Amino acid sequence: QKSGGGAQQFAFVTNGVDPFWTLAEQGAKAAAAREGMDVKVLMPAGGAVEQKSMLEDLLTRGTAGIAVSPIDAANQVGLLNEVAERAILITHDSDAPASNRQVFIGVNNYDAGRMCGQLVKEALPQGGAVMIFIGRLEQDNSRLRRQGVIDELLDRSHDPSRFDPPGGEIKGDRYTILGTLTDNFDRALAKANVEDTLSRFPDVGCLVGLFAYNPPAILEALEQAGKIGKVKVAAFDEAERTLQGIRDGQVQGTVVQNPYMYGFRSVEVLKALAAGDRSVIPADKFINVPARQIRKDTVDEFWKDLKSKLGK
Amino acid sequence: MADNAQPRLVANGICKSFPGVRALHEVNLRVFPGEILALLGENGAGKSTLMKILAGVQKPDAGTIEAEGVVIPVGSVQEALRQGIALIHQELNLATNLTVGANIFLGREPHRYGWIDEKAIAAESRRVLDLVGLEIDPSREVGDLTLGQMQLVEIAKALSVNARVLILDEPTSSLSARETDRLFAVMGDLRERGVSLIYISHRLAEIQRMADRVTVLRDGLNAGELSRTEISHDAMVRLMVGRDVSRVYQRTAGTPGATVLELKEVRTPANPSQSVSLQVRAGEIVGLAGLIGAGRTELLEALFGVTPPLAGEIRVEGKPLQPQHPRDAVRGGLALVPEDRKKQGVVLAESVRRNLSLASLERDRLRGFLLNEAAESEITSRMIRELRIKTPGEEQPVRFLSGGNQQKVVIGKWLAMSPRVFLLDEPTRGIDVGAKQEIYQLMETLAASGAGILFVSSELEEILGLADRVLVMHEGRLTGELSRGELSEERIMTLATGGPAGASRANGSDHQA
Amino acid sequence: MKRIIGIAVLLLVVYLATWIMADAFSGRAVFMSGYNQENLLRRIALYGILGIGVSLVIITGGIDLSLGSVVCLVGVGVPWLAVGQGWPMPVVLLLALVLPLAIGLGHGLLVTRLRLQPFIVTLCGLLIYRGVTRGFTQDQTAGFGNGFKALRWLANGEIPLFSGFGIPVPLLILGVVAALVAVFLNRTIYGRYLLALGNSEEAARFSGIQTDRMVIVAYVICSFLAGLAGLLFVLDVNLAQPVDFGNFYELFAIAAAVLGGCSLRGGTGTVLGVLAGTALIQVLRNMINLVFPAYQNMEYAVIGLVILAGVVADELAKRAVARQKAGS
Amino acid sequence: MKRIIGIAVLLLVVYLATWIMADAFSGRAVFMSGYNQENLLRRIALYGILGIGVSLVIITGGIDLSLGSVVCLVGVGVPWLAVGQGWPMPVVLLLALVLPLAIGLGHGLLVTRLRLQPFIVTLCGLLIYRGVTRGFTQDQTAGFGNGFKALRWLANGEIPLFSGFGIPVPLLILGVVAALVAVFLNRTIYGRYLLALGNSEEAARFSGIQTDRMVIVAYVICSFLAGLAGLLFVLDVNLAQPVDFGNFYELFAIAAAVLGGCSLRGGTGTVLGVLAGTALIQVLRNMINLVFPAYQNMEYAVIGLVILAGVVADELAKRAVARQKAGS
Ligand SMILES: Nc1ncnc2c1ncn2[C@@H]1O[C@H](COP(=O)(O)OP(=O)(O)OP(=O)(O)O)[C@@H](O)[C@H]1O
Ligand SMILES: Nc1ncnc2c1ncn2[C@@H]1O[C@H](COP(=O)(O)OP(=O)(O)OP(=O)(O)O)[C@@H](O)[C@H]1O
Ligand SMILES: [Mg+2]
Ligand SMILES: [Mg+2]
Repeated sequence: QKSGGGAQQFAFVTNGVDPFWTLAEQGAKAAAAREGMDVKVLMPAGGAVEQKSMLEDLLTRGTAGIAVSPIDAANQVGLLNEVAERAILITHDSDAPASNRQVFIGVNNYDAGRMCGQLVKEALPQGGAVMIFIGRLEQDNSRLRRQGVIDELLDRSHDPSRFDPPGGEIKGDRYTILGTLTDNFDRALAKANVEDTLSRFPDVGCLVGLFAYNPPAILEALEQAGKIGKVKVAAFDEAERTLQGIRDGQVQGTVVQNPYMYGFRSVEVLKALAAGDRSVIPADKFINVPARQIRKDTVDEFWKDLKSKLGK
Repeated sequence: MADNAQPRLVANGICKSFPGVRALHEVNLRVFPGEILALLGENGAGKSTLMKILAGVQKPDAGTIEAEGVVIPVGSVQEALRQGIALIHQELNLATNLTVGANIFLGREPHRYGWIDEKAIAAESRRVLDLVGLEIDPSREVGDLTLGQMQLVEIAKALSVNARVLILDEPTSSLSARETDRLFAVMGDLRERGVSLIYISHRLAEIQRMADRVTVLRDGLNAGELSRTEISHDAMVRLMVGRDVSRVYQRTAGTPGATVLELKEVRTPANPSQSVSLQVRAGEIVGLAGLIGAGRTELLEALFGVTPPLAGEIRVEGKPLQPQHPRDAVRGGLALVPEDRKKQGVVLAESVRRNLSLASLERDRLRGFLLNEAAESEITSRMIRELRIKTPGEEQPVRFLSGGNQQKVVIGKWLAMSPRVFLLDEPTRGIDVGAKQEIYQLMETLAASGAGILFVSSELEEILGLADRVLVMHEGRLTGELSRGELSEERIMTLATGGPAGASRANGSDHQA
Repeated sequence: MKRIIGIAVLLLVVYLATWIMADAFSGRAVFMSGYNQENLLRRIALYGILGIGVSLVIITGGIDLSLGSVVCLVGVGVPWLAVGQGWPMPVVLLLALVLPLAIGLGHGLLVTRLRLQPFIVTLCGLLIYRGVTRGFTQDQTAGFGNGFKALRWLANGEIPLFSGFGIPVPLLILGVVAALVAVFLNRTIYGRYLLALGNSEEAARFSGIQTDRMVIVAYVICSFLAGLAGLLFVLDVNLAQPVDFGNFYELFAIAAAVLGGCSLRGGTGTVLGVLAGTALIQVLRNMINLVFPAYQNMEYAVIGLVILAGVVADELAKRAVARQKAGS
Repeated sequence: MKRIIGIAVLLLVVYLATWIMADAFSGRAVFMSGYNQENLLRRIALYGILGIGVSLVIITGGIDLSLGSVVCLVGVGVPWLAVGQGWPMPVVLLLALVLPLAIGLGHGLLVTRLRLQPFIVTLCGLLIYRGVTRGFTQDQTAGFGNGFKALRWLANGEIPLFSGFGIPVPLLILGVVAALVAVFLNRTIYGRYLLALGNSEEAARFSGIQTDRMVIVAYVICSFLAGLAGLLFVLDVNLAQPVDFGNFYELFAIAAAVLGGCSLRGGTGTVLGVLAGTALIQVLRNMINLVFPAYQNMEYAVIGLVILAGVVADELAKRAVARQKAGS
């Protein structure tokens, strides 16, 4: 692959390495192919330190436009502005409102979280005990997503700024959030967390998996425990095992963002901005790629579409 | 030495125990200005431990030390140095990554606010190096020196302290005759200048030559004292061992049989330009004499496949042998009792049992690779019995055996393999008279049982006493061969130092390969 | 043997403590439920295989930091090839068992022939195998979906014993591995050689033992077992991500071995000890999840403290014994 | 000195290769741009401080696996206290410098007084400090937002030299640290003690050197520098995540030290070598990002291979020299 030679370079930078981002990569690549652009997709494995040096080196290479998912918006304003000075900067997936990014492309995680909460309610109309599984709580998006679930289950008002610390139980009048277990992307640990929950709370009503790999881990554990179907599952994202679970009625449903669209739209917008066309930027500087709830009835069609996007 | 004089250093009722061992019990020791006190005792008698305590390296469990009549704090090297007590350890203790000068002044560097004064070090090192007659550049790394040179650096280091009490723990065990003479000259000189010396050695001849007084330890207890006039071989031995041991060992020569070991133009990696040819016959004890660094160890190690020979032909009982690894040599019927007993001879941490069976496990194995514990036990008990190895039990870690008994374990390990040829490198280095005699007898029994024996020794005494035939090495080649009849110290020394020009031609060196 | 008693007692204490706390807190059989015990045993089995492997290398006086990355290579590689690339599973499995052998051989040769330091060789291994895995998978997660149920039985199957409890299959695999290694160490001449050279390579070599070969064997077995563990891990979890699958597992394996009485100076180590060490760490993790889920993010700290406490106690005990002997 | 030449040459080659490839591919000053050189130097400075620290411990024959976690503890702790808890910055900074001293002292005491193995002690450190950090921050990211600009100048400021290029402030800090340590090692008695005991602890002790104290000093300096680096890292990046901040940094630091000629057997090591080793690793990463961004996920593999190549070449060179000597 020859980079440069005059042709403008663009980059799509993620906040880590995850199948979720593989979908976004497909979207970005598809758009790049259609527009005939040179787009590099970079996934930092070493956290904020590596994301910083990646962005620096992209600027060094004279990249014209960068779409980035900040690991921690509040503290990366300086870095993002440095990027904005030297290149077109837009954010995706997780926004940095305080920075000079031109536009944000993504989902409203708090709302998405509330959608997931609704799935739980459908699964447990009578109410019950709920355990939440998630990779990390650092990122705004994961924090908001979890908060959305909790607030929905407790029928609280719409307030993204709320935060319940992860320890300890949260009791509502119908639903009880037993706790939130993190696994820092360690799949074995993610499964162990579920197993231990089943040991500790045999009467847990619904397990909520908020990162792409959590629902599969939940299903694995349930299957081995012979509790598949008995304990309800509310999912997030579109892991194959999750979709299969919905199809087999083991999962109530899942809330899918549209990472493919993050990638696709990001590249489109970058192209437009590079061409000096600012009409693509809405007034609120927020291009919403809404999340959707996928249930048994819609899963097949969604899955087919997904496969075609992944070229499978 | 007038006993009414004020002793320079006095140790009272020193006690020291190690896990499972009582090294010293209520030991007393006095040394006066301007005398050489010889400290005698069998392996494990406690000599080194006592000296380490005097030098502050180890802390006694009980007892006091007085310098010039004043009690000094124990267990501190600095304090000992302040009192002018310097110790040359039994084992080499040098930082091989530092220069000669840096080692000589280690811990006593001349400095200003921690800033080292290299000039002073260079100058002063030169002085002490000259004292011991070592013409090397003080800025050379110690790692590049030979063992003999390292030993001399140790001595120079101790001299640089300008000690009032200088302790030498078996300093000559790795020195050649010439270097030893040099050392004795220095010692005599220091004595003249009123320095007190404590001298430890298992070579009684040296002690007779140098000592003004002898103190003997046995099993960690004072066993007695001899004044200058009372010092005699037999007297010393009686105090050490508690029985008589004949003065010099005299071999009762047997009649050698067929050739068991034959070397033709063997070249070792250490001396690639030289080649060695020799034969050893069954029942024969052949001595290999030479100065330190003559390349004797390298020759044995080459034969044994430790550092495989570069060229040449080796035959054991006529069968050709190409040792690429000790395993080949062992299978070929060779056994090596190495120079460095503690590192190469025994697995210190493991039991007498495991050490004795180590070499024969493979031969006695069951169904391919299973341990044959019956055979192991049989060998262990037999060797302990036949070699009279002194140990509390089969499971005792070899670390806690005395030097002599460790050496017996090494020999026992090979005896179990009943090899055709024994190669022994300094088999009695650092071993006490009693044990020495037993080792000698062992070597004779081995020979009598039809094995061929080739042994390296830097102790002329034992070469003269034990060898049927002596080969002399110099700078990697054989400079001559002496039959029992022709044996004499002078002849050996001339050959060892290069020898008459003719001698070197004799043994096919200088073949340009 | 002595060396094991300490860790065994510690394990027992932690085990009972967890039992009491977990089941008392909830008034039900939580920790002692057949289900939880199965999970616990399965985890012990998977990590135990790693611990036993590395203990052999540690006995030679070496170390293997590449375990975690070998777990990653195999754990990701198998589903990636079998599902992603559609290779026939038998071929893939063969590769999964052979490749680690080659890796171990490489480590062994570099350590013995080139006399490189094990720490460095295997540190490079740690970097290389993970990097390569991330490279050929393009960082994509690999998993079995709902396929290969039969094969996955090896990792998540169980032999029903009585109602509600069965012996996890991996535990049987661990049993076989442990038995073989224990026999190897204590009943074969090669085990003797390994221990001897661990104490003094030179002395062993001077006794005619081919120490280099033995060391190579140790590295080969170690990497092989890492590969086996990696296979079982992915069969159990069903999906693996190149960037973090097996991260830090080498540290837990080494910690378990040391807790179990292996000295990093070489020459000592027992299979039973390693198993006890592994069990201790897994029971601790279980305890945190069952009893103190709120402190789950301090898991590492707790494990670290317990390991430290273990080695300190062990050291103090040894000294007490020594002082006793000296006294007598 | 000899030992450095090899790595220096390797560094030069990689540096030039990157220059040519990067700037040729793009036809512009990419690698050689002032901006990139500044970034490169800043990264070398930050990682270099870690490398120098650990090299002191390695010289004693020990190892410090806890560096990364100390970086995490300080890097997360400072913003968490100063911003999250609103402590006065001077107090926080004092703590940030004192706490690592205490940690190093702890390591040193455990290694010398209790004779525990450095690998284990610092492995426990690795687990404990990260676990504790995650615990007290509840895994929340900590950062300075847009405050403390003046302080952050220490990490991202620069002394303008000529248009478009300035010397990064951290490089000056590294310079001071390197100079101090170099003098300490080569010109003072304490440096000599360190080298001596690293080669033969007994020889040093028998010469009246208080080896335990020197070892403790080494661990204290090492942890202190790790803390300093952690502070600079977070001042540079402006945020730190408890879970992964500083992960694996200890491995890169150790690798740099070994590349730079430190032997893990102790007794050898030079500051210049460590700097060269650090630079090599950072230039490599820079090369991958600039020239082969598509292979960015194989970064680890590349670094691992280069390190391995480095030590192998070094070993073979040594042998060649030895053979020469023997020949003559
Ligand atoms: N560090 C130690 N740990 C345990 N035992 C020891 C230690 N040092 C010495 N011993 C034991 O103490 C006793 C006395 O040892 P020491 O070295 O003083 O004897 P020695 O007279 O010097 O013997 P040699 O003539 O062989 O040098 C021996 O039994 C020895 O095994
Ligand atoms: N382990 C070692 N480390 C460093 N130098 C050594 C070692 N072994 C031998 N040498 C050196 O190699 C050269 C050959 O030594 P070697 O031991 O073969 O001589 P030798 O005639 O056997 O003397 P010795 O009487 O000590 O056995 C000598 O200069 C010796 O000091
Ligand atoms: Mg002694
Ligand atoms: Mg020799």
